[in-house]
Amino acid sequence: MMSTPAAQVAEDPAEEQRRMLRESALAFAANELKPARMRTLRLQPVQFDRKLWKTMAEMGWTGLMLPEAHGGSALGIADMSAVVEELSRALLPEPLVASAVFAGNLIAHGDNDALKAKLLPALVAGDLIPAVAFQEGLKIDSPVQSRAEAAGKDFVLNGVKSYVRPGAGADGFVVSAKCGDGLGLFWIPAGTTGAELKLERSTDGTDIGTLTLKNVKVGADNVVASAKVGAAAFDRAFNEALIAGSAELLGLMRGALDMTTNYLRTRVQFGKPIGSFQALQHRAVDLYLQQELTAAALVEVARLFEEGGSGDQLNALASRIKARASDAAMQIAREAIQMHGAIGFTDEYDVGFYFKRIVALSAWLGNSAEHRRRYAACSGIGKKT
Amino acid sequence: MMSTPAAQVAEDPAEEQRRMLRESALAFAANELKPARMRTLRLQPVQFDRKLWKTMAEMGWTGLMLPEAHGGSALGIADMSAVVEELSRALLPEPLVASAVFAGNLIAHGDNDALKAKLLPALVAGDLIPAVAFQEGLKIDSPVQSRAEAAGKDFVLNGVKSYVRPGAGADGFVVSAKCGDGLGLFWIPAGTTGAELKLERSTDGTDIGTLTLKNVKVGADNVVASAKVGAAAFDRAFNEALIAGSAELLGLMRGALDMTTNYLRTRVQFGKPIGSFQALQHRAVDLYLQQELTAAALVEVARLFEEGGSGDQLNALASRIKARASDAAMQIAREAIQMHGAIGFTDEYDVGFYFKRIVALSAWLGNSAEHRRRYAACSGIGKKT
Amino acid sequence: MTNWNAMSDEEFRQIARKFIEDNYPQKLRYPSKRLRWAEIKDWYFTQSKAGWIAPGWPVEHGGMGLAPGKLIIWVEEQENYGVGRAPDHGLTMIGPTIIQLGSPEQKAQYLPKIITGEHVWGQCYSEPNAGSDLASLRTEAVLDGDHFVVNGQKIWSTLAQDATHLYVLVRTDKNVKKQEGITFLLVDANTPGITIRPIMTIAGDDKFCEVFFDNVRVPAANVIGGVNKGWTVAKTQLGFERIFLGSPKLPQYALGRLEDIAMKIGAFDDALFTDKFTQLKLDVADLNALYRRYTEIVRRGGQLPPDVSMLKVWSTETYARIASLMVEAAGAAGGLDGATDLGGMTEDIMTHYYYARPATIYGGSNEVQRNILSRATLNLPG
Amino acid sequence: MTNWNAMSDEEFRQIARKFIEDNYPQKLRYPSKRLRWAEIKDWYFTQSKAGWIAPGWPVEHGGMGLAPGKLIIWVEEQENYGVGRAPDHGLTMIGPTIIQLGSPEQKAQYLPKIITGEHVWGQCYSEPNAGSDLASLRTEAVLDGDHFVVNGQKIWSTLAQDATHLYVLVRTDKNVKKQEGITFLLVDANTPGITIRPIMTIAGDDKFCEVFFDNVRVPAANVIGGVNKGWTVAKTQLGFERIFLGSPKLPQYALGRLEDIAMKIGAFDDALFTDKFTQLKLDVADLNALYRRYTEIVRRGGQLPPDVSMLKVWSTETYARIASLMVEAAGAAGGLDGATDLGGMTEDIMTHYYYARPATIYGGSNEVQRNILSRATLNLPG
Repeated sequence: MMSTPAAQVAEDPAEEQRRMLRESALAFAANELKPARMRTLRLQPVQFDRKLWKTMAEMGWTGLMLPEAHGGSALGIADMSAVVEELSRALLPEPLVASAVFAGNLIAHGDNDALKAKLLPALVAGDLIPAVAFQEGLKIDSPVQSRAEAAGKDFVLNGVKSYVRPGAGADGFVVSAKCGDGLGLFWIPAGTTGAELKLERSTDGTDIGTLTLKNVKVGADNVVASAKVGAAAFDRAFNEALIAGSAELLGLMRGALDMTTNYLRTRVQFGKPIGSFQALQHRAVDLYLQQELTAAALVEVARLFEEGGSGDQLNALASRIKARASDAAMQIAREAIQMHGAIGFTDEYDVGFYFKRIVALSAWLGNSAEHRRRYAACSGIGKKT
Repeated sequence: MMSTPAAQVAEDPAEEQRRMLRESALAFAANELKPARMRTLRLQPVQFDRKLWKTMAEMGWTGLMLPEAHGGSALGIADMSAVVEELSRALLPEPLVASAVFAGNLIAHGDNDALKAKLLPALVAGDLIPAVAFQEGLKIDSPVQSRAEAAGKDFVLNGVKSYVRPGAGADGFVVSAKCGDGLGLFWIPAGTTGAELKLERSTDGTDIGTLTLKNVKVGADNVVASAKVGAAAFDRAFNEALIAGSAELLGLMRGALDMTTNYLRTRVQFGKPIGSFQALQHRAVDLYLQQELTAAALVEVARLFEEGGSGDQLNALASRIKARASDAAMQIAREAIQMHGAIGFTDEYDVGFYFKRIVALSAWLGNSAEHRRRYAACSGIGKKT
Repeated sequence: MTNWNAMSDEEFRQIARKFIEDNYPQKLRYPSKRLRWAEIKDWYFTQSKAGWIAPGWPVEHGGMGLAPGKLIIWVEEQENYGVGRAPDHGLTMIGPTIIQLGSPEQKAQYLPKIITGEHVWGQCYSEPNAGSDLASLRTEAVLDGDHFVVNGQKIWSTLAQDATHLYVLVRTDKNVKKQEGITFLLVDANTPGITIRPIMTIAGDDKFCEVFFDNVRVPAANVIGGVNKGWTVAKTQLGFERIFLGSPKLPQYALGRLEDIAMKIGAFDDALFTDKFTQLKLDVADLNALYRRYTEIVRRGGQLPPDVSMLKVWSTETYARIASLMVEAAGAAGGLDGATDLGGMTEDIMTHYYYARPATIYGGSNEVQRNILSRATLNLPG
Repeated sequence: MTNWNAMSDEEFRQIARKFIEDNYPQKLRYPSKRLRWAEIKDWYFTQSKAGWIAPGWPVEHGGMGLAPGKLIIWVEEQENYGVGRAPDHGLTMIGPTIIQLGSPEQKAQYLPKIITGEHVWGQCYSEPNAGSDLASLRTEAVLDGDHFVVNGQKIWSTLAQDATHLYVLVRTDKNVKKQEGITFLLVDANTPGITIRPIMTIAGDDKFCEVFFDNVRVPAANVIGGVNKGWTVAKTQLGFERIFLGSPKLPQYALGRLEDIAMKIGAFDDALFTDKFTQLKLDVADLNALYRRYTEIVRRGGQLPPDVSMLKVWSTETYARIASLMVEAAGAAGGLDGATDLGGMTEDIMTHYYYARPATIYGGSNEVQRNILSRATLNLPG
């Protein structure tokens, strides 16, 4: 009765488009992304490849979600996530989520059309790498203390922003700051007087930044979002980054688990492949289950997010997937090393790159504990009447 | 160099005494305690055997910790725990911890010598089964609302006490109540006017009680502890009950895990004993590890408890072991059923008695979450300077 | 005759919902235990009379002939309303098997009486020594003229005490590979020599039975699928029913109860409880997402991949975690049997904790599911 | 000469503590990484000169001849003060082996130079294809006159780059059961044909090495325990050292760091964090209790039961959980390499998270430990 393989079932046009995006990302990854890159890039001042970034832009990925008016494709978070997942699965240090999704969308959600016309086409073309500088404490809910004081039509910014990704290689920063009663967003090009960037090494081999602002002057033309719309613009782009960031973690899970199950199939000890030992089998199944829960939840969250809802509903959706993805990825990362045994702990074996990138991205934008808390708050847990 | 088996190593006298206590409990259990008893007893109005209780008293166990002046042996919590563990391992519904340790010690820690002289020899002789009625909410830290109002030299008590163990079969209750600024403890014989006992079935097949007090008159001769010493007496006896209750849980763990590993060795599926499947082996090892952590911690906690310390230190010790024992036992109980497969879910198979008694006793006197909280509060976690 | 499949999904959903709301007994909503035939049979007869009893069956056999997509809507609406499960082995298991593999005579004899509720079927597969390793079953059937003579013992037959008929796996050849000597038999439960004995569980109920066969004579015509082909027959039953073993229904319902209790007793004032609850809420939400992945495949008429086994594992283990948190949150009331007072509401705390136990055992234990996933999905070596 | 064993435990403890406090370099207390020979050798020489370097060895070989009880006090005092571990394979592994099984010539040749620190030993056991399954090792030694010629590759030799000498398991017979064709050889690390290559780990250090043997000629006199008896020799090394693999030291230290960090960043304001921390604190406390059970057996001169393996499992997995909570508590700083700012204190968050990985792998992976416990302690079938 039900013998038609799923793949032969008719797709709807949106799914077909997503499948094609996925296939082009896969083909690109097969040609361009090799784990060996990671060993070279981490030794350089900027730990990703601007030439490759330009090629990615040509594939349409840096502008995938950006408005058509500025050269983008205006696609949704589900499409973006599909591309991110496939590229990340092959290890991608280029800041597609940080710059194209988070910073790009944040600029697009702002209310400065002239600035959009200046920055977004450059991002679409692969000539601009923006970063968002928003966090001021260890946790994503640490309050913003940075202030933007009006000085005529311009603003003067003071504050310290931490954990900015990318740090090394960013051409400029979208900075959040208290502005009157609201939250303003400001574009500060790298090297602006008074804006000092200090770099720290993330475990994934990239440098992230702490941006210290001392009386930095920002002209009205560089206000990304006025205090009227800043908070809403930020939340929306942050949520989009959480979803795409979860897709990035999902890709890493797939890469790490593929390597691990392959190792289990081939590594022989006690005269058998170690994957024939039931204790390892059951643990591997549990990892697969976490991976597929993430994948299924990602599909659902992206769909519901695109359907829209209240601010709290959208926050809850985005936090739901980031919590699952971070937990699942961390579990897979730890077990990937354990199941590889000692070889997995060596730098010359590739699984460590997955391990490290997972640790870095699980923490970035808030770890699972932080997002469960945000989810609980935004979905009204314990507040039922 | 180190070839002497541990058993041949010289014992100190305290250890030798404890080993002898353990052996007599083991012998008693082998003769008197059969899981089949549980099926008969649960159908009766009182779900333990007063005749057996009398025999236990003759063994010296009901008075093991009580003062020599009242016929007891004045031994410590480590000795009591050894006896409790071995009896519990063979399934013991008789309220040795609830009546002999908790209620008995509570009376002994009070400041009414005449009452001690009346009640304790009867408990030692096996003719009295007292219970403690202390709890008023779901959690052990729910505040005491019951009040004892002075009326001349007597008191009038009002309040509701829940989760009293034993309920059915208790000859009387040591009741805690607010008394001025302190906590008083009062002896209320079963059937006292105004003291109504409602029974509920615990999952272990025994009935526990809710004691409702409406203007219950208690004469000065039945004041177990005055408000001056009541709180301290209660804490001490409560802590002793926690330690002995943990020993009871440890015995249950041993019984359940023995049955389970025996089943793993003998049950054949797919042409092999199921205990040869590595996934089950590793899980069984984890259960054993939890059991032995409990056993080792129990030895240490009992020793340190006997050495003494501040109130907070003693509370922390007792909560430490109850938290470990409750968690370990619950894990073993669940896995014992799972590893037995469907047979473990049937009433006619004995492992269910272990499962149920573990669930009941893990909750009694506070579950692991409650005791981690008490431990944290009493050991100053997060308060380091 | 209504052409259900021609309706829009939404139209069909409204009709289904209204049918349930109008007819399903209020007091049987969200039952905490499996319902017995005596309790639920009126609902069965109601559906039967209205023509709704066999939504997935072809119209010619008395069904509604619903397309898979519509069928899932029907299931969803039942789950949303908290409709209890009637003894349904006739409808979901043996009926479809007879439709697919039965002779014309078997179809005529059995199918109409499943539709009317005259026949209630029970399953006799497991044996005391054939649990996870079902193929090692030993209940024997020996041909004697035009009858098989059956001897042996079956166990874990759900609600067999309510059954009028049993479908039974028996061994008809001991000299071949164990899967190749098994035959699938239809047996009238009133045949002399059959004894059905309910098994009392630790939860205090008796929904499982032992079934003893002592020289039970079964007409040879009652074989389905051919002698020694029983293993194949049993495997064809594992159609998309496999999804429903992993339905989010039970954990979702239990989570709802836990939320109500937690509100009543103020457990959400405790950040630790709130985090644990939130984790479980996300576990259930993501189970729903995963469930939808597979129902979507069915809806489109696709074939289920073997990793559908994940659903059963995650659903039952999430349910068990919810039951554990419920016991923990209840504090001293966590060890009580039956309904007890919790902050002014009456709740049976232990029911879920008890039923979480067999959930991870029956329908292929979670260990067996993990073995399947390891081999069929992860391609790990045997 | 001091009769240490005649002292009371407390007296000895005071002397040991004072010796450590007076001599151990302050800046090397609680090192977060394994120390290299160049960093720690002064402490080695100090102990050597004072006669404290080999507390467990018999007096006649330059040791203190401490009874087990005193030895444990010495270890405890080092752990309490945060004394780093020097390259100690000579003292703890090969020295005792030579004392037990070596010839008089071997004793005279090697033992004094271990005492002085002139010889630093490294272990060559594992191979790329012989990890958990050590007995399948293939590095080959063929007798050629009065020398063995060794060819092959060893791996995971801790700090072998600092070693002057290596003890090596080699295959000398391929035609017998794998455990019965192994020989234990002592090898001068400067022998031509030996290449030692540090392995960079994901933690960014190089404490493990690969060691390549290319026609390395080793005198046949350097065999310990007899040709083809090497497996037995290696197993005798598993004395009460097994306890120390499960020492609470590492988790206890990491928990202390976590507590300091948590105080600084206000993590204890969060009830959820506090509960997780409390669980870990109890895990470490109960590990200590379990550890004491076995040290007590040693103190009394008893024999360790096989379930001592539990210590290693619980210690390393508790350590891993502490490391995970540290990363979680650090929030956005949880993914940073090297020292970073945490509420005004500088901390290397990832070090523990990295080192928790090999901890559950080396010294017999925790999977192998569970296999041992399953068989030797629970008597579950092979």
